[in-house]
Amino acid sequence: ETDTHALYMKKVEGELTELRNRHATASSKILEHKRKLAELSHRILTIIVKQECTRKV
Amino acid sequence: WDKLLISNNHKIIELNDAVKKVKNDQQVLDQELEFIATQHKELEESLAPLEKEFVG
Amino acid sequence: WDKLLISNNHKIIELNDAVKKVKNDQQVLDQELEFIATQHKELEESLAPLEKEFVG
Repeated sequence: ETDTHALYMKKVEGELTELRNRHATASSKILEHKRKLAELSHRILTIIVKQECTRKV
Repeated sequence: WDKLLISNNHKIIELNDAVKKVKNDQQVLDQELEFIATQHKELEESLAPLEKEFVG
Repeated sequence: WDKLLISNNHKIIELNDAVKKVKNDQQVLDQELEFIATQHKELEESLAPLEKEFVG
């Protein structure tokens, strides 16, 4: 039983390593998404400004 | 020793559940990330014609 | 044998902490996702009248 425990814990260690990797990937994706959002937000703002100008002219 | 063994046993079962849950949550998180990527793409696509019209 | 039992016990505690940490980190990401979703919704909402005017 004790051996089984040891074996099992090895497996868990592996799983944790994998989870940490996935977490790192997810983190960088989130950063990317945030950058994208900022970019989109800027583009929308530009459109709003231009549209306002068009309307006034 | 028996007590320790039994306690280890319990803890391992708990650990197993916790790991399963974390794995599951990570799966959900990954799916949400995919979803966000799609949403951003859609938003970008609807921006394109507006930019063409107003920004030139 | 005894040594393994004790070492297992230590390891279990270690792994438990590690799982907790992963869980915590995940929660942080979840919050970030929520933030992104909110921002995305805001952008969509600000885009809607623009599209309406453009089409209409």
